[in-house]
Amino acid sequence: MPRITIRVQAEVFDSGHETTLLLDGQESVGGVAAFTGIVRGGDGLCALELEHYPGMTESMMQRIAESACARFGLVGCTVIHRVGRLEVGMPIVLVLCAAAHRSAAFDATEFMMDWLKTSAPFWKREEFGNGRSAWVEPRAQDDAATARWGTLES
Amino acid sequence: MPRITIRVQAEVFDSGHETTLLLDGQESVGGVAAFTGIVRGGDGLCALELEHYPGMTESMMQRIAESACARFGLVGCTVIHRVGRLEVGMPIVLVLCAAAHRSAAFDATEFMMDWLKTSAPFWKREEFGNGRSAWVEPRAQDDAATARWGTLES
Amino acid sequence: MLRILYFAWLRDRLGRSGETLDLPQGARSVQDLVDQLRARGGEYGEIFARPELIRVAVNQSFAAISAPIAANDEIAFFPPVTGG
Amino acid sequence: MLRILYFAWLRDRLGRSGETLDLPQGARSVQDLVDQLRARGGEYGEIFARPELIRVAVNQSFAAISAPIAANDEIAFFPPVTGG
Repeated sequence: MPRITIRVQAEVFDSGHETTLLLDGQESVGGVAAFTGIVRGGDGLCALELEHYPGMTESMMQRIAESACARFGLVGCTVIHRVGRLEVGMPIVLVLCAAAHRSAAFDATEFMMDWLKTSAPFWKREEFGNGRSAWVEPRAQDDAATARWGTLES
Repeated sequence: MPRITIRVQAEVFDSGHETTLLLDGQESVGGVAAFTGIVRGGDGLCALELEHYPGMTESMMQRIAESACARFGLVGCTVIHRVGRLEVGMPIVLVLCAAAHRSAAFDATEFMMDWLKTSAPFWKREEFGNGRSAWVEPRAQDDAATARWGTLES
Repeated sequence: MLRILYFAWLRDRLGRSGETLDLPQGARSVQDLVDQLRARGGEYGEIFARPELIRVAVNQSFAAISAPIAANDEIAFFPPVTGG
Repeated sequence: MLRILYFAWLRDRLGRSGETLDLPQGARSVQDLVDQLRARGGEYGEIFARPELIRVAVNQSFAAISAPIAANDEIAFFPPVTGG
């Protein structure tokens, strides 16, 4: 059974600590790939407000994680997504994938990020320095990136 | 100028702390991809002994990092490679790549791992529970993975 | 009772995060519910006249607008997701 | 003086991590040095008879066996690398 950890939280995460937890007692892991999403500045952006659908969000994250573990033969994976107000430079999301070999770990991390972006119910509102705010529009390239994987459960 | 950190050390590293250092004061980073290589158990393996060529190793790591920054437009990257005796489950190598967008960060991390594996002068000796030890043979799939990038400096 | 939820800009524009509603007479699909909400006019009229802007979940799973609904279902309306 | 370095199983089999050596008379390339080392016989003879097993660096850069060498160069011999 792969070791899966899913969390939605307001608090910051520590990728080093999460990696240690993911690896604890495992002897068959050759590599851990990771992605940390960060609030990128520019155009006067101050912060993002992250909203989610409690219940459905966690169950989609679990489905994505289980699908990645099955498809890429992962030893385990961790997905942590923050909600609430996050200023420029703050981490938003962490994906960790542990596998025997690095190519599976890399592919699984990209797979999970693509599906999180396009199918986990989170929404971002941008807050700008001039007081304006706007909901983020989905990006066509995120849909295209997800499409290369076919269906979530293969 | 991209922020590049290169280290060869015996001590363990903390990927969370290194990520914080890489991001400190940066506002144009949208994501950090990472890879941590781990001593994988199996076939009675107890530990690896990692050896390097002081001077040449660091200069190859620097070349690989500079090449990745130029090729993928990274904001910065960190490469830490451990040497000495590392038991099963212990981390060997850390690569962190920070970029505006996730695809550049992922590609750069794979690029750096492929070149590290095939062109940075490190050698691994395996130590087994029965007292036997053996130098690790290079793997053809590592050469194939590196070949897809063409030359190191493009 | 149906439990209806609104997220992101739908919630902002409708001024509420959800409501409970008796399953409308004769309503068998999400489309029937959308038609009822649209008939309220105002922001509801504008938003539910453009179902292409909206994603739907029935009982916390993504669903097509043609999906069947039943009493006590949880129906959520929201824009395309933008997390990660 | 040439500074010669041996790493990994070359060092184990040769029983030393390096040596210094006057640039051999007439030696102009790594190949000339390899021929000299091979002529020592024993482990040197076996190892340097099979240059396909060996990688070379001249002054800490990878070099072909045909690469030129000069007095005071640092020449390293080692197996294909296996780090990462």
